[in-house]
Amino acid sequence: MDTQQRTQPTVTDNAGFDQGESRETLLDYYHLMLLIRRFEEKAAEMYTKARIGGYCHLNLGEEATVVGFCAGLEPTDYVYTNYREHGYAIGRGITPEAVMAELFGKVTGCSKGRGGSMHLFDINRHFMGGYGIVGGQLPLATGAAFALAYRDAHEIVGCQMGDGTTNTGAFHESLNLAKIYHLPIVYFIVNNQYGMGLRVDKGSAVGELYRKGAAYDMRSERVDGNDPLAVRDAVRRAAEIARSDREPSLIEAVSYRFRGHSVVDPDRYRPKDEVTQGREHDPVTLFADRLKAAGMIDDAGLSSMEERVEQEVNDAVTFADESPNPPVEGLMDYIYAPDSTDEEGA
Amino acid sequence: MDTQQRTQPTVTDNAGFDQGESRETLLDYYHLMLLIRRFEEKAAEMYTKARIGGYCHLNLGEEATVVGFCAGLEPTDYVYTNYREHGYAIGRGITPEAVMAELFGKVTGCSKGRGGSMHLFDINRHFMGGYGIVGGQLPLATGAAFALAYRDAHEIVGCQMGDGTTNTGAFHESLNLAKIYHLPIVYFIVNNQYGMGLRVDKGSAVGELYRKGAAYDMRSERVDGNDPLAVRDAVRRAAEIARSDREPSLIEAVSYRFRGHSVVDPDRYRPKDEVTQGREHDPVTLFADRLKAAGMIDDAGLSSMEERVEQEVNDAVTFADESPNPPVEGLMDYIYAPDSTDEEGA
Amino acid sequence: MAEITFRQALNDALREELQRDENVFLLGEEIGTFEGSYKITAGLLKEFGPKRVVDTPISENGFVGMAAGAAMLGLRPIVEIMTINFIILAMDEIVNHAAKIYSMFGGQCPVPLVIRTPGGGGQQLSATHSQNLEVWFAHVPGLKVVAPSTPADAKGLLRTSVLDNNPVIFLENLALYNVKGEEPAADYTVPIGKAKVTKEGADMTVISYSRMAAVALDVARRLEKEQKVSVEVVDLRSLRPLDRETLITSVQKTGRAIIFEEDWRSFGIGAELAAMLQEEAFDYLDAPIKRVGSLEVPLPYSKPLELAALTGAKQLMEAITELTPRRRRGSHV
Amino acid sequence: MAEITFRQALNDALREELQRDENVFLLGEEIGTFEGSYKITAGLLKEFGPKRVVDTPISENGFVGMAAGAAMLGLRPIVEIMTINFIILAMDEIVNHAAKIYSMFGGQCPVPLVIRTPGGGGQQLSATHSQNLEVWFAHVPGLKVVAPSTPADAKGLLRTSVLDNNPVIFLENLALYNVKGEEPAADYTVPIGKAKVTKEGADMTVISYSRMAAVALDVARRLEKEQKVSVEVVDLRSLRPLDRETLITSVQKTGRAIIFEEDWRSFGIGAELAAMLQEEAFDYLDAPIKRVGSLEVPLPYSKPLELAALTGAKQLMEAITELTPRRRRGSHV
Ligand SMILES: Cc1ncc(C[n+]2csc(CCOP(=O)(O)OP(=O)(O)O)c2C)c(N)n1
Ligand SMILES: Cc1ncc(C[n+]2csc(CCOP(=O)(O)OP(=O)(O)O)c2C)c(N)n1
Ligand SMILES: [Mg+2]
Ligand SMILES: [Mg+2]
Repeated sequence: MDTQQRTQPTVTDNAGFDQGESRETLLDYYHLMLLIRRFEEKAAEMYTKARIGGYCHLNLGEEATVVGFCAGLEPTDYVYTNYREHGYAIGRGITPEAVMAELFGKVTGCSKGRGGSMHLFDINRHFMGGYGIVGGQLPLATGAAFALAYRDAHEIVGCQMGDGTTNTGAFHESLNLAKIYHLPIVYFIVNNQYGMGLRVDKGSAVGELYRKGAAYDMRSERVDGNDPLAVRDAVRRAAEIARSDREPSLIEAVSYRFRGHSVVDPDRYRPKDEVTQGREHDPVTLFADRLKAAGMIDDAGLSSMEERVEQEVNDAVTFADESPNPPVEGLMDYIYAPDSTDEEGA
Repeated sequence: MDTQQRTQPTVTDNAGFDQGESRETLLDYYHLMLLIRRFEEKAAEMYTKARIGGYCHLNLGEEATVVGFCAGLEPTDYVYTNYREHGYAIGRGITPEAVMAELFGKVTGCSKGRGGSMHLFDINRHFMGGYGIVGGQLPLATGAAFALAYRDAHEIVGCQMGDGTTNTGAFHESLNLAKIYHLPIVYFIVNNQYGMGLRVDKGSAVGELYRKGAAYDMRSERVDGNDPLAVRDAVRRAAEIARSDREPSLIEAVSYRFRGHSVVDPDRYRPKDEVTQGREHDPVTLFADRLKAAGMIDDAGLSSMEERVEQEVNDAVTFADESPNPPVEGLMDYIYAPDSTDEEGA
Repeated sequence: MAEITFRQALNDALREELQRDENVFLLGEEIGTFEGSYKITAGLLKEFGPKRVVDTPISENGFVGMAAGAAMLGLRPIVEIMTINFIILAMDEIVNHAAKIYSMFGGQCPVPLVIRTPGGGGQQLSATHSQNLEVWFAHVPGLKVVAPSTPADAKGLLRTSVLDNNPVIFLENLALYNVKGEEPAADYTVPIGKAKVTKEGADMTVISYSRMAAVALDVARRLEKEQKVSVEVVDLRSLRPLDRETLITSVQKTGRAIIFEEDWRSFGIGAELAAMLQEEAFDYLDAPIKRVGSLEVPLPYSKPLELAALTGAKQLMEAITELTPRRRRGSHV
Repeated sequence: MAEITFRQALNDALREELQRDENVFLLGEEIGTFEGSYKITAGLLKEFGPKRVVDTPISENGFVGMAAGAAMLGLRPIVEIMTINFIILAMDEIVNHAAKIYSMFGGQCPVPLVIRTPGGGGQQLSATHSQNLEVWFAHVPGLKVVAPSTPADAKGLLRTSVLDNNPVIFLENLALYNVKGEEPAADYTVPIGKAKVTKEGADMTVISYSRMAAVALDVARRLEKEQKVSVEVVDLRSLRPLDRETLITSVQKTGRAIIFEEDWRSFGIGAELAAMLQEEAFDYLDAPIKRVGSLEVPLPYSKPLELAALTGAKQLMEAITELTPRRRRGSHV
């Protein structure tokens, strides 16, 4: 039996919204998409100003996948992602301040300045981490789902990954484990068409990644990653199945990476016209147009939204700037969790 | 597109052979199947007599898959297997003497006594090793196929594995690599229905393992592992495609493990009737019956074949017995290959 | 005083932990229906059911990471890796993830995870199935590593490991499973990070862990009886954190030390101990610290070769004789 | 004398090896179209084409094993693992397979494989992207391990590594790629297993490798100028096999030694060196052998914390001052 559905990417310049959609929610989605867009642009700027170090990967072009994914889950669900996760952190309720502060390596950052751009975390918001090792988050997310099933909990797990990640052994082992143990988890592939410089079909024997679900009898579908509502609905369907039937799903959201792999990547290896085309399908402007066409917002509303977002991003930078570095005396903190039955350290 | 074919296991008590089949070849197959059967029974006996140590895994019940696999490849093709490989070693032309001597840990063994039961090897016969780490042989076999493609060679690679092996990350990574690089390799799963005590469907989300090929757009099929001709033909088809089209294939041969996982396993975890049933479909007797029914051999012929095989196995034991142990002075040989640009060792 | 095997001690400790805390569960290959490759988990599936005793497919990196993820949400998994040779496939989830999650995320999320796995040679399992590799784990901050040598310590350390809020690598040894020893008191626990002087002695200190600590104790007792030399034996029990104090105190007293380990000699556990002791007790040393370990060869299958490659009582005796102070030696010639 | 960067030296050596032997090919993530995460393979795909410069998916264990399998059939793969932190996923094919195939099968099949990978911290890449882990490889018989510190040695050792018939782990360091040094003669090669005294000295020996060997040389030269103390510097260059002779000779001469390494201090490379030297040069030592390494913490992202955790010139200076014989110290107060 084939448990896979192929959802043809829906044309996204259609203005109509379903009855169910409330204006307020749609504007919230738009606000979040715009916030992520501006936050990432600012992060790039701060990186070039050497206020951010290490590797820094942006969600530019992926705003609809991020917002759709976050909207499809309940607030208490658990989220694991890769290192391209600034948007997810914000989307799950970590303040732009705490995220920017983490990028600046400040003690007020959501990982106390120890993780940096690739390793955002917030236990209270069940944001269980960005992970820098490709594929590393999959077994962990699968284990979180195992714990939730073990406790018969209401919550489920959403596990984001990139297209290149589907070629790792961890992907294969995790999806198989999730299926045999009937775990409540939604595996969410952001197919932005590239893993660093490698085009998805150069690294993966199947270009349509949702088809990999067949090897696990796992329900899987493909959606248009430029449409936040299509993504949200796919994630909701999968989340519902995880919650009530205790079955995992695999979702592939087709998107496009607007810039290089990380801030320092000059992005020389992609065909110019492909990039131009990709950028033309800008999920943020596409959604703005839909909102306008549906009469839910006008140019005035859009520009005040712009101002609000600019303010939020600037506040984040100010907060990060003014926050202190972690105290060097605390360097050896957190190596081992307390209440151990031994004295610290090695 | 679905590149998979589902071959329904053919009823094997059918006496008819295709025109093409020569009596001589069929009797050779039978001889090899019987030789493996008796060799393995003797190995078990020698293990209980403590002439063999370590782990010892037998091909009992899998004789048809072994012989069919070996017959489907050309003599110069390269073979990689797991640790359940005595039959494959013999089937590829390593003498029973050299195999038994290896099990005895003698210097005349095909791995000079260093590998033991799990690690048989013969470079001259392109038998590239039994491997004790589950899944470990897959990347290596894939690399051998890479080298053959690199050199545009006529030879291909046959890579045997067990059903449980398909749950490893190495399986996923290897099949994906073989497909994207178009490598001449035949992945051959012996589905003997168990990985140690774990039934195949308990460890794998899909019970029909050939279906895992879909995740790599890889041609895959399932055959009756109790019919040496069905297995041979499937391997031949795949080998032909590997040789001329440079494409990998995945074959699942459905078989049954007659005894415990290894000689020391009391095999308590399998339902009695399942085991009885499994043993009733004895590939060796089934094939003998077909040969008789086709008038290719009579009872006299069968019993002289028995005598010949018994002689071969006893000769192997005698040879192994009389062979010397590896010289202890040579302990530190072979740690590093010579013609290095440095002095040996660390 | 009742005796139990190392295997029984582990089995008892696992049962008691499963009874004590419902967040504790067992995960690994063949630990359920098959009752464990080495029968450590015998009877536990029947007693606690498939929710608490979970058979896994052959996916070491996958299910070790799964255990770490479950631990992030507060469960307390005890993973069995059939032998340490297969843990090599799970190093990413252990070292890049379990060991770093608490620290890298600023102390928000402990990972209370125990990974049990046996190492060791001598069973003719050849090169890929006879390794030790303790040093790989002992080197990594964020991990704790224990390696008991007696049934009592195995039980006592397994308990503290399960209570610990950090990833603990619990190292066993194939050749110890059938070894018998005193059954500990019902409430016996062993703190992680505390070595034990298993025998007092005056002439030299032999430092060891896991199976070799048991061998060392036998050898020392024998020599004591024969009044040849008075050897103090220290059983490390924990490799990370290391109990430096106990080691230094002993060597300051005896002035001589031998480190005895089953693993390949160079870049092993003994290297750190010798380096640390010459740093901390330099002025007390009457002779170089010796290391007795196995020959640096991928372990061959053939019995005579395997025997020749592995270290043991004989090699330790030789080292002790070489190191014995002249005056004492004199007293025997 | 012409100067080149460490990066250029590697790039040149790779090009020359690709030209010299058609069995040589490059394999790794992003080494082709992307020209290498750190641009070591820049231009090589264009020059040699996709048959010789092969981009791989993210499958470290898979493609490292694939390279080993290709080597079994006589090809000579040079694998790039983007950083050593990801090699953790490939340990099974390296340690259980590549390192054992020649020995376990009785010497029938060499595995001429080179695995290049950079380690090191200081780039604010945080805990999972800043490791060293050299000791994991140095501990394993069947592997050879090299870690050059200069462009010339990088080129000379890469050549010999490709010619070697065994798996060679070729360790680089992110912070070395832009470092400049003398361009070696066209035929310059460096034997595996030979250390180099990069500076003669009388008062003490500083032993190091990779990036820290370069730092050590700077520090030693500076101190020489200031006539503070005369430090001999030994650059190991190879970690397995170890050039014991050169180390012992130097320490027998100076009577004092410091081992300087970037990795976590305990159970590291320095542990073996200190243990071995106190065994072999005990009577020549005027003071305990010191080890200077990084603090044992998963490296934090925040710059001030990262700086505080990593060792460097400052820490080496302090250790040298502590170890300087009194007479010399006296002469400056
Ligand atoms: C195990 C591992 N191998 C390699 C890398 C280096 N690396 C970082 S990101 C990346 C590409 C990942 O691509 P994809 O999964 O599509 O995620 P994306 O960056 O597109 O979001 C690679 C190879 C890594 N971090 N971890
Ligand atoms: C990586 C690894 N994990 C676990 C083991 C222990 N082990 C040996 S054989 C085996 C079962 C393999 O089952 P399958 O692949 O079906 O092969 P079969 O034994 O049935 O031929 C296991 C788990 C191992 N050798 N290697
Ligand atoms: Mg991508
Ligand atoms: Mg099987």
